[in-house]
Amino acid sequence: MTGSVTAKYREMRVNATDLFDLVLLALLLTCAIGIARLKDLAACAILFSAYSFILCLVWAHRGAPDVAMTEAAVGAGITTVLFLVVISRVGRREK
Amino acid sequence: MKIAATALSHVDYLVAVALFLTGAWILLTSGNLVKKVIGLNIMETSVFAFIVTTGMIDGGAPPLVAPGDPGPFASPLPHALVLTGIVVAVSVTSLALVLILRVRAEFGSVELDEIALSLAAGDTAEQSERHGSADD
Amino acid sequence: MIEWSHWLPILAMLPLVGGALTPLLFRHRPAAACFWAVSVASVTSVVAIALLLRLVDSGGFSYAVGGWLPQYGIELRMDEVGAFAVPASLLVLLSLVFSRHYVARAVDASRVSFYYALVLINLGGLNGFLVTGDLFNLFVFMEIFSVSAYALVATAREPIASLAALKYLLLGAASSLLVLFSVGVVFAMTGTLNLEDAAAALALSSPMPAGLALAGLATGFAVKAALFPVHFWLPDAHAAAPAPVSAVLSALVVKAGIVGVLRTLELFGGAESLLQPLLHLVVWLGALGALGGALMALVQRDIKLMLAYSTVANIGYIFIGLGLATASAVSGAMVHAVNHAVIKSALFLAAGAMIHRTGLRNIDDLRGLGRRMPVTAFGMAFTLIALSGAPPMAGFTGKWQIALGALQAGHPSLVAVLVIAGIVVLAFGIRVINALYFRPPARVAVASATEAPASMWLPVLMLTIASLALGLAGTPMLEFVGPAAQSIYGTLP
Amino acid sequence: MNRRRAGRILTAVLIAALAVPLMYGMVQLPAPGHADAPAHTNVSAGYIERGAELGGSENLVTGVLLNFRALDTFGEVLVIFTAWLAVAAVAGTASNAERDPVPPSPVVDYVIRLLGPFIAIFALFVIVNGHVLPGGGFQGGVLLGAMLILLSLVMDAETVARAVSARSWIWLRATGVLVFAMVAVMGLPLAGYLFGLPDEPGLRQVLTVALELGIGIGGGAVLAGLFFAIAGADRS
Repeated sequence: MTGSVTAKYREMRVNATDLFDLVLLALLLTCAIGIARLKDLAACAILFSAYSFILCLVWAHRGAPDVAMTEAAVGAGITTVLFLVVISRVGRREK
Repeated sequence: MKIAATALSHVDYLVAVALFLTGAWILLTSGNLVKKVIGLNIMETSVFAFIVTTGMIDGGAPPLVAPGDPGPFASPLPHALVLTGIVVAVSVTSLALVLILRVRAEFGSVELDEIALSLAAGDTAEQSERHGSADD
Repeated sequence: MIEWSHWLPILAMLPLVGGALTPLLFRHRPAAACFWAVSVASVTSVVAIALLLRLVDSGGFSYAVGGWLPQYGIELRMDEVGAFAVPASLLVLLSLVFSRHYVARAVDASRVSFYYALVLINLGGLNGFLVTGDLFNLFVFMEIFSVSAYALVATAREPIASLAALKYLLLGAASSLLVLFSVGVVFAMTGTLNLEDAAAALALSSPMPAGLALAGLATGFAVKAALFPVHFWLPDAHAAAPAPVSAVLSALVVKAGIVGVLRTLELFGGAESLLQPLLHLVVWLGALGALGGALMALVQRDIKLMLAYSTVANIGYIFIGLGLATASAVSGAMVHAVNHAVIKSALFLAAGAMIHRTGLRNIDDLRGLGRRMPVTAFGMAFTLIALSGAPPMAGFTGKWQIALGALQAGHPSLVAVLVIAGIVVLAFGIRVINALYFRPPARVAVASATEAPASMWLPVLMLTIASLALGLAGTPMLEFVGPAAQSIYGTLP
Repeated sequence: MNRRRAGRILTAVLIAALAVPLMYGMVQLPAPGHADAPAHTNVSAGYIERGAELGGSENLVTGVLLNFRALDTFGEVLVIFTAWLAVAAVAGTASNAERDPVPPSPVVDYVIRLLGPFIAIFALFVIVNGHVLPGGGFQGGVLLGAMLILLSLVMDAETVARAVSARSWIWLRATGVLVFAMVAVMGLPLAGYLFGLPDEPGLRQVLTVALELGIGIGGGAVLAGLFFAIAGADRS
């Protein structure tokens, strides 16, 4: 079973930077700037989750499925949950 | 033209720098401690993005090497480094969040301005008390 | 018969695993946790001393972790910089002994085992950081001792401790990131993470990205070392932490930043044109730190804040020595790093014993304590004089060498800075000694205080004796670090 | 307010001043993706050529993590365990966690309870196949941790935290460190070096899976512990 899955991963060859990458990178920057500008912390945390998820796509597309997987689980998942728990306790408005 | 070509070939690096600086901006200018930690996380991921990109190779496959596969393969070393880095980052983030909760419990706020105010108030109270008792 | 070099990874693993086991085995038994931690630190110290003897005996040696060739695996190595593991292990050992009674009051009973675990892990991280010969491994060990240090600051009960720890954490994490970023740049430029390999490759590489890596590493480690103007996290964190932790932080954890700078210099030893401007900058920042730190220490009323600012001043001296880049100044800086570690931990422990007995931390409130706590007060007075750099004692050797180096490098104004800073240090030393011995007690807590338990005054006394002994052993120490000081700068004079 | 504005302007100037040399330096690095860059020709080339055979993992990332640079990974496992120690020392322990006052919707509740076992099995799959597939100990551990966190969202943190005794939780969290330390020491007789894995393929396989499991279980338990501590931290 693992053999066929491995073959699938091998097909994920990296190409030189293409439009898809550029769009993802632009989205990353948008998310980061959005986080800088937003005053609502909960929105920032959700946006950070989206940011991590886009990053994970970039890495999957760059030949790093291991890192992409970890970032999806840690960055988009656990870190965001921790942020949200804390924000629910300290208040979601930034002054 | 040459500049544009260089910028395009290094676009990943440039975006990483831009993300790093955005994160630094949030860390430095935000008065809210939680927001600062989010900024720190953006800085961290930007460095990871940079390191992962150093291992990328055009036309390369993920570093899953089976006999008979001609390659080329992405370099596994940066990926391993970033995996370690991600673990370190989540460790630091969770410690920071716990400290924020304790700061909130002790000063009633996670805004630096308000904490500074309550610290100043505490200081003057302490000083006047000391002034009264140590005046021998 | 096991090869000697196998003990090199054990130097780091022993306290790390011992630390991890502490809360597992002794969660509800604080006294046993302390005993365990002291035992682990003792064994680590023995390993460190044995490795040092081996180093003196046969020169530096290295260890290929996992048996892989250095550039494919991780190389550990014992050299003169790695020998700092000996004072590190011994100082942590004394701080742990001191903690026994101190922590019982300063930390919740249910968290005492965590406290000991964190101190041991901190030591393991430091030891690993000192002996590793791999750039990324350097980062990993740096994170181990950093994360444990942030947490240790926050174990104190004072409300300010959590804020100080958070400030320390945010700055520390940002500086770690700069280091990681530079590791990435070095990897992209050279394709290797081994320090020696990378140094050889960097000597031939183009100046601009290498300059980026150098700036990142230097800034990152300078923040960890609390060089002026990135020192502002230090006073709060070191003053708020429990006293034995302050001792470890001031004596060792900021010194790890210095060691990081030494490794950076090693890495860029072949790229002289890049190093020169940085070194000039470092000298003057160090001078500003030395003067500013000493003056700030003079105006503090809280004894631990005073000691913390004095650490900023001493880090300034060390950076002056490193930046001057002459053989005598660099070896002076390295010797001063060790001597300051001994002196400053004696001072923090003595201050901790006084706070433990009286609950007071204001210098004016502590007046008259000299009679009540004779050994502790003697230790503090003696090491304060040693701190100012009075001749036979430990503070003297390093500062003298740095001053000599400044003269050789043609910077007589730096000698003036060193002298003025020394006078300021003497001034606040005299202020404390005056309060302790020549003023009548003003507080009931002082008048009724008694000498601290032996687990507290004994470490203070031993460190006091060490601060004299190290002063007398100045010449052998300089001879020991001499070759390292020469080799670090590669081609520089 | 004015002071804050001045601070922001100053920071903007600082960051702009940083941006120029950073960007200028970065574009002079070898362009990413080029096969002749040092990042690919030096050590990486060696890993790709003989790493699978010498390191024992077709997934080279796992080989690098568990074999070539095992000391880094040991450090990583220790950092995350230290993070839990730190959080516990600062915030109090899991038993202080209190239930969240807002119950989730029944749909979410049902879906998460249904998904739980599948996530656990997938996590196990990711852990034990780390040497051939992307993934491995830590990734699987994160999935385990995420499953525990999800469950504690619908069931309440305390029930999940108490599913295992406090004493066992600590041992579970230390699994990664302890297993790693044991395998590292076994390297001395088996491979001649600390952190070495034996050349004999079967034994190496067993030790690799043991390491992965240790890291996975330890990592998952630590991440869940971090969540429990943070979720209940301000009421301890």
